[in-house]
Amino acid sequence: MAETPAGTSASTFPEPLLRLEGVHTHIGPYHILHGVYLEVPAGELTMLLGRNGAGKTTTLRTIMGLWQASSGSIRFDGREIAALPTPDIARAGIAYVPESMGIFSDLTVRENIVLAARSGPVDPARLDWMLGLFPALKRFWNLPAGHLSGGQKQMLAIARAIAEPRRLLLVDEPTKGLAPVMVRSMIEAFRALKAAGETILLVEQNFHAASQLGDNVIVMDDGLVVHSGAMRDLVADKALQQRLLGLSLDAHQ
Amino acid sequence: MSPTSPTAAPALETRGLTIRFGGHVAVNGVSCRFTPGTLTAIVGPNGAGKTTYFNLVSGQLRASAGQVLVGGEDVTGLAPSARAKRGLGRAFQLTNLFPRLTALENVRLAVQSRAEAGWTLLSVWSGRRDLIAKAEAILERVRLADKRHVTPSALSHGDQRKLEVALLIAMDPRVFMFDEPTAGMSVDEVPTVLELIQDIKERGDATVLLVEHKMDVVRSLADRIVVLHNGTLVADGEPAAVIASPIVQEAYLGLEAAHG
Amino acid sequence: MSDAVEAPPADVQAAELPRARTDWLPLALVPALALLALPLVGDVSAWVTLTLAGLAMGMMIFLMASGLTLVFGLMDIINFGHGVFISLGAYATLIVLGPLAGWASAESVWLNLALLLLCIAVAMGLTAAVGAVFERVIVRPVYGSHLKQILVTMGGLIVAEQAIHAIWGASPIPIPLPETLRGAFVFGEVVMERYRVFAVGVGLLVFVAMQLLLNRTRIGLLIRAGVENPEMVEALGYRIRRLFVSVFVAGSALAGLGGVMWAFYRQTLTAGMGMEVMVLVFIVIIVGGLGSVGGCFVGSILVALVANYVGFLAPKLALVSNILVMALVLIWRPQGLFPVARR
Amino acid sequence: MTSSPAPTAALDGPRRPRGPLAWLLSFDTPRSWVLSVILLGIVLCLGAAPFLFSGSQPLSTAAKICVFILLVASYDLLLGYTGIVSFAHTMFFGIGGYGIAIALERLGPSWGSAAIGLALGLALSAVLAAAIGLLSLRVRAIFFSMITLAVASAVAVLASQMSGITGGEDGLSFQLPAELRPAFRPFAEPVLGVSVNGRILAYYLILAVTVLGFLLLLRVVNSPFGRVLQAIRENEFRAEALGYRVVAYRTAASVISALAATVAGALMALWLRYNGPDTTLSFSIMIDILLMVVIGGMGTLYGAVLGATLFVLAQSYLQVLMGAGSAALAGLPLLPDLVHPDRWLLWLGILFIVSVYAFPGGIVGHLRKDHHP
Amino acid sequence: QDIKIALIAGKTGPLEAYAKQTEAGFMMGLEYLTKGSMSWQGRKINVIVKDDQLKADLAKTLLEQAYNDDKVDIAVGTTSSAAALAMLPVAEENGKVLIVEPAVADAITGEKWNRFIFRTARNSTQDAYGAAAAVPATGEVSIATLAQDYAFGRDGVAALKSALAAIRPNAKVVFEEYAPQNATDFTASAQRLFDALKDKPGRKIIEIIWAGQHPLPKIADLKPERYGIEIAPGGNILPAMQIYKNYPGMEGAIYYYYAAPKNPMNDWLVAEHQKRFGAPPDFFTAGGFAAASAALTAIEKAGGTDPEKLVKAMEGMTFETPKGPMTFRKEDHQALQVMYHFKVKADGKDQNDLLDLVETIPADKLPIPVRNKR
Ligand SMILES: Nc1ncnc2c1ncn2[C@@H]1O[C@H](COP(=O)(O)OP(=O)(O)OP(=O)(O)O)[C@@H](O)[C@H]1O
Ligand SMILES: Nc1ncnc2c1ncn2[C@@H]1O[C@H](COP(=O)(O)OP(=O)(O)OP(=O)(O)O)[C@@H](O)[C@H]1O
Ligand SMILES: [Mg+2]
Ligand SMILES: [Mg+2]
Repeated sequence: MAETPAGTSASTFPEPLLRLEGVHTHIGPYHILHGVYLEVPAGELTMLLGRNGAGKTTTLRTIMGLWQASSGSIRFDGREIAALPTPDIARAGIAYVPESMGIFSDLTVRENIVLAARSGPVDPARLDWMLGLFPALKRFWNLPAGHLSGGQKQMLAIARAIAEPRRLLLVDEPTKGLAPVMVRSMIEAFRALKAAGETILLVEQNFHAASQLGDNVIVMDDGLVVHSGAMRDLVADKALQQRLLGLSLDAHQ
Repeated sequence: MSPTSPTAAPALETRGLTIRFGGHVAVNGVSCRFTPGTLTAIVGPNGAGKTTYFNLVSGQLRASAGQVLVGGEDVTGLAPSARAKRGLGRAFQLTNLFPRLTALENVRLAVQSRAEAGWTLLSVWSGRRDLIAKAEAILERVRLADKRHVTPSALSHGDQRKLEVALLIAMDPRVFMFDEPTAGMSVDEVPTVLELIQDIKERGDATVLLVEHKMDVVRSLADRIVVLHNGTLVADGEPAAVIASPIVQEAYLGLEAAHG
Repeated sequence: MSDAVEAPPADVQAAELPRARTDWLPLALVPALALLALPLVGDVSAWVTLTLAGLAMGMMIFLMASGLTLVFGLMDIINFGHGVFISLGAYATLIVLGPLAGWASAESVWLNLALLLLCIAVAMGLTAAVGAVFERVIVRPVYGSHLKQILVTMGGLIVAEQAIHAIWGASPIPIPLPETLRGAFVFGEVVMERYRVFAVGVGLLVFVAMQLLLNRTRIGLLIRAGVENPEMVEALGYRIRRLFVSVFVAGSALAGLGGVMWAFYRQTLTAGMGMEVMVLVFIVIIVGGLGSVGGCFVGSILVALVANYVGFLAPKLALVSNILVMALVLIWRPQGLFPVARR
Repeated sequence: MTSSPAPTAALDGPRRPRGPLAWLLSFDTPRSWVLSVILLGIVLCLGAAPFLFSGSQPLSTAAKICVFILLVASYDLLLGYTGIVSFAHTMFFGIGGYGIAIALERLGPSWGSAAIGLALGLALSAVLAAAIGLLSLRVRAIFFSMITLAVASAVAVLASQMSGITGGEDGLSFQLPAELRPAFRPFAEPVLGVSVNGRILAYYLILAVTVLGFLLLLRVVNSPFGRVLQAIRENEFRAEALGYRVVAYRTAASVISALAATVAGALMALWLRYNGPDTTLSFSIMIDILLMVVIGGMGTLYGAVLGATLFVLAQSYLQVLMGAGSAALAGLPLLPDLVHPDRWLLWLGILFIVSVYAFPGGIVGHLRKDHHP
Repeated sequence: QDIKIALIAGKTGPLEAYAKQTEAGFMMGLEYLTKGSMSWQGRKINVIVKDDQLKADLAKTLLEQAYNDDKVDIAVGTTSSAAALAMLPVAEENGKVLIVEPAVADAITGEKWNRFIFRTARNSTQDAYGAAAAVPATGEVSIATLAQDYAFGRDGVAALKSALAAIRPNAKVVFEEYAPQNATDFTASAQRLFDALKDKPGRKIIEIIWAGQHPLPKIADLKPERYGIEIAPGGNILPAMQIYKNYPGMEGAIYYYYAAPKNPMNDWLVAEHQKRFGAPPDFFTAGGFAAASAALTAIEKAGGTDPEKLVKAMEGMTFETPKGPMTFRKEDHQALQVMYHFKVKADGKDQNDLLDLVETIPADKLPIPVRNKR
């Protein structure tokens, strides 16, 4: 394998915001992650790619403590968090948008956002900015979130993650089910967030979107990281794309 | 109005279909006919009412006004199961499976419904080898054969989407309604599903409705595009023409500069 | 804690979507029912007596049911053992009445009230403590499975009831209602038991407090969210388990309060007294809509009023009056008067 | 309502058992040798009970086990397979019991009146179950349970009110057809050292009906129909979308289950020669049934056999055991009090809690996990 | 060879307290009558206690077991009337004596009776005659009844009416109110009772016939005295009667009150019970004691435990009890016995000092009809 695991090659650089070393995860009898090494540098946007069932979601859930890593280390901001309970991990400054969106369908859009702002009232300026990103939420402010359309739920899930500034955003397939126009504004939104200095780890199937956004890229397969490096290198290397992801950029869009 | 053979008898037709939630009109007077052998893509921004339209057609929601006709028969008042029996098949946008039955059992249940075998009380289900064989064949087609004994809750998201498609195929309906079948599916898997849909279309007699946000998919499959916006049907016609129309360019694709 | 986002931003209010409206119709049901009963009862003073008594009885039922609706509706836990907390609260009065029996027979309103409040405090403390243990040992492992909850809490109920037998004996125990709360106020032909007036006061107080707590803080939101998706609530940084324990403890304490009120109403303690009211309590919660404190309140009053009117007009039907109310309400609104959540 | 029946995954397994026994069991074999051995043991003991044990108590216990196996199995069809939580199951049990009791008391102790009573009971149960199902299986599961709770309590009140027919709180004692009375001796000589009498015949009647009923239920749950029920249990919304009329299937399941419960009630009355509200209608029996289903393992009828056997044995002998224990512990502080026979309810309560914890998937689930064939 | 007696009672469940009293009374009875030896003519008396949990089916099974497996000579029981009724046929099938104590249903010595059944407990009709006897014998009396709406309540009212007709023709039942069995709110019932009585001339009495949690305070708190209405609550076990203390002067009839009978047996029972349990004996203690006395007297008289001889001996037999002598009537084997007319005390010394005896109503003033078919 040409690519060395991210953890070893990057060790000379300043400590990244998040670093996974040799993380194994079991779900019941299944061994899903087989020793994942990856790191997410502060202030950058890192894409996590891979086929269905590669273990991307499992990786994010393991970071969040929703599934317990059976071995390995997860360091966030210099602190070991692998053994912490989920609420403490969240309080350390990580926000998470799950694949299933995890919105509270009995609660209204407003209430969903109220809950996301843990430390008190949402800053009005931030609220305006959020609702500017996702105008649909404004329209359905008092509707139970369960009644939103698929795409609107996705927007709400992301709005919730950014209701307050966090150190790290973990986002699982945010553009799934969004109309092209929304994908565009989602890309804008992540650009804006990055510009605001947030660190983001993004799982994405839409390689086109991913290629526009990412600073770094990590590719997983079968519970292992099989590639990590700069996004522009991957964009430039069609053969690598074909090998890792089974596609070439042109086939899409 | 339909670009393809306006004379052919529609397999599915809606007349002035409308639903209101409180003051909000989610689907507003949508009249549309779908003829056999045609694949119609339904596009529109998020919240345009596409899923709601499907729900009205397949009976998960009751229309405030308007009618749904299947093969000329008015089914507006019928329950979802009765509509399914009349040939309306539906796959869901948010994956909706039997979480603790195996993949094979999921599909077999759909096959069994098609075979009208549900009310057999005194014979053993595993005696119906034909149904099981059919279910296995379908799993093969969606490339899930090796996961046939896995329950959906242990499948990755993409595999769940494939299973959802498998269920619809197993129902073998006259009208197929796909709601974003490829959402969340990895790029190398997408072609599998597209091929499946292509197959169905090529059979000739099936009517396919497809909600999809990936424009390349729409372009490659659709014979016709219907655009919903704020619950209203705003465009309907040849793919190229519809995609080029300003409303789609602006409201859907977000390409403000584009004109024509 | 006040809401982070009180109203939608100004430009949102202009949007055409209707805001969630308060549903007044079920509330109107109570006066409507009372008015309907007036010509049927005929005699005005009898009607006033019945209506007042029904309102007060409704408050007592509400006190007993509120804890259950809280736990059942918000946390989605069916606590069949709720009845034993009512009994426990009732028996807890003995702890106070033992040394302070004199306060009950004293003619002073203040001493009497102090005694009652003391009983309430002790009972709530005791049931809260037992509730915490109950949650930890019995309920926690079966979150999410109603069936197991039914069985396990049923087991807890039997054990706790046996414990009451072991501690306080199997015989019924009479307890004295404080002197000044005995008897009734008489206005012409209308009588109103004094104790019921007291019950109305306590009931209203608890109702208002619960409403404020649930609607003016984010606790209610968190619990509802946590029931639907506890993982996500934790991922948002809330320690949901701790909250669940407190809700369960609060529910138990409310049952204890209900138990004290019920004990002084019945003036006799039996270990099964809590269980005996459980069917009624369940009916009330269903009528109100699972988890709706307001619904539970209206439902309690409705059930009690109907029981009184029917008991007066057609005693033969009194046996099934509760079930009748439930059936009618469910036909009208299959989710209860105030549907809360669709799970 | 959420419930956690045994996952059905293994049923799709590649190997399919063969042979006439497997056919009788609808190819749904125990699939664990420990379980098979236990089941065989239970069946043998029940089959030979009159010859294995002397005295009236063991035979009564065996008869009760049979009745409860049928009753619990029928409830499992509802709970474990269809995911319906009903509290009205004892109502059907009671209808069966009252059917027999009223007919035999009114029309005299003949086989004809028993048949009439059973037929009327079955008809009433079917109508009631269908009515309740059609009217209320549309509402949320939890509401359905509460509605059945209310209906069941209303029926109990009704039974108590119509004391002229039902004997009210006192219930009805009645005589059986001559062939089932203790005085009836079909054989002059003792068989295997036991003098066979009408009681023993009655026992075998009950056993036969139970076995038949159980096999029928096993067939139903393993039929295509049974699989639809499980699909509905997992996701009713999806089942409806696949073309299955959920309400119709659920109602059919409740009717079948109600009929089986009615038969069980009739058997109970036949054995006791008595029926009253506490015997068949009470809520505590409902809870016992629930516990038996859960101990045995929901969603597997073999669980019903295990659950019923264990629970009835415990219920019959717990007090005796505790009496012995208490005597043995005499002199120690506190302990003899705790195991005093009058505290048996305490231990029953603990049994409730412990069994739910110890066997999250029921005993059958536990055995199948550990010991594959 | 031991003499074996089975005592079946609902020892666990809601009536645990009753069963405990019965058992204690029965054992003390045996102790007193055998002068502590617990044997008769050298034969040890072996009591097998069984708990029927108030379940009729279980009671029936247990009695079968007692006769068949344990081979008892006499059985005594049980707490619940339903359970007792279910037991009756078993006694007949096995041809052995069953002494019913303390179940009260009339049918036990009425239509469901068989010749092996004897009852030391009073029956509902005796209660009703007692209550009737406590009604003033002269002047116009209007009575309204409040009873539970099931067979027990309705039978009770019917019995009271026939009792009044038999011994108090001056009193009329003008209104019958039935409340649900588990009713807790009595406002509507009280309102109806008051409406029915308030305009009647003469004495106005509400007779309460109630099993379980007593509605007395609820009715009394609504101030029936506004209309000159009195309440007759009927007797009950001591803990249940403690609420009577708040309403002194009420009159009624009771089956047993520890301070009422004056005889050595009762004196011993009261003293000894107080010593052992810290409280005076109650209803069912006296009942259990009486059952023990009936059993021993019968064995004595029959000279052994042969069932047929026992039945013969017991018919018409008179035996001593804490209430004085009782007699098994020949026709239906019901023990005829005295009742007590009481008045609630104004100022009792302690919590069990509740009643003043107005008069002992002798058994022959209570002409209980015979209802069985022989
Ligand atoms: N709850 C579970 N139990 C058992 N296996 C699971 C479970 N969840 C996921 N898996 C398995 O773990 C593997 C990785 O799943 P994961 O969801 O992490 O993949 P993914 O990369 O996110 O895929 P997708 O793009 O389809 O969402 C898959 O093979 C899946 O079948
Ligand atoms: N029960 C309801 N109550 C109120 N509004 C509703 C309800 N159901 C749907 N809506 C609204 O109706 C609109 C149409 O929703 P629908 O799910 O049909 O959109 P869609 O076109 O499928 O969007 P997407 O592409 O995001 O899935 C949305 O704005 C949604 O919020
Ligand atoms: Mg994933
Ligand atoms: Mg949609």
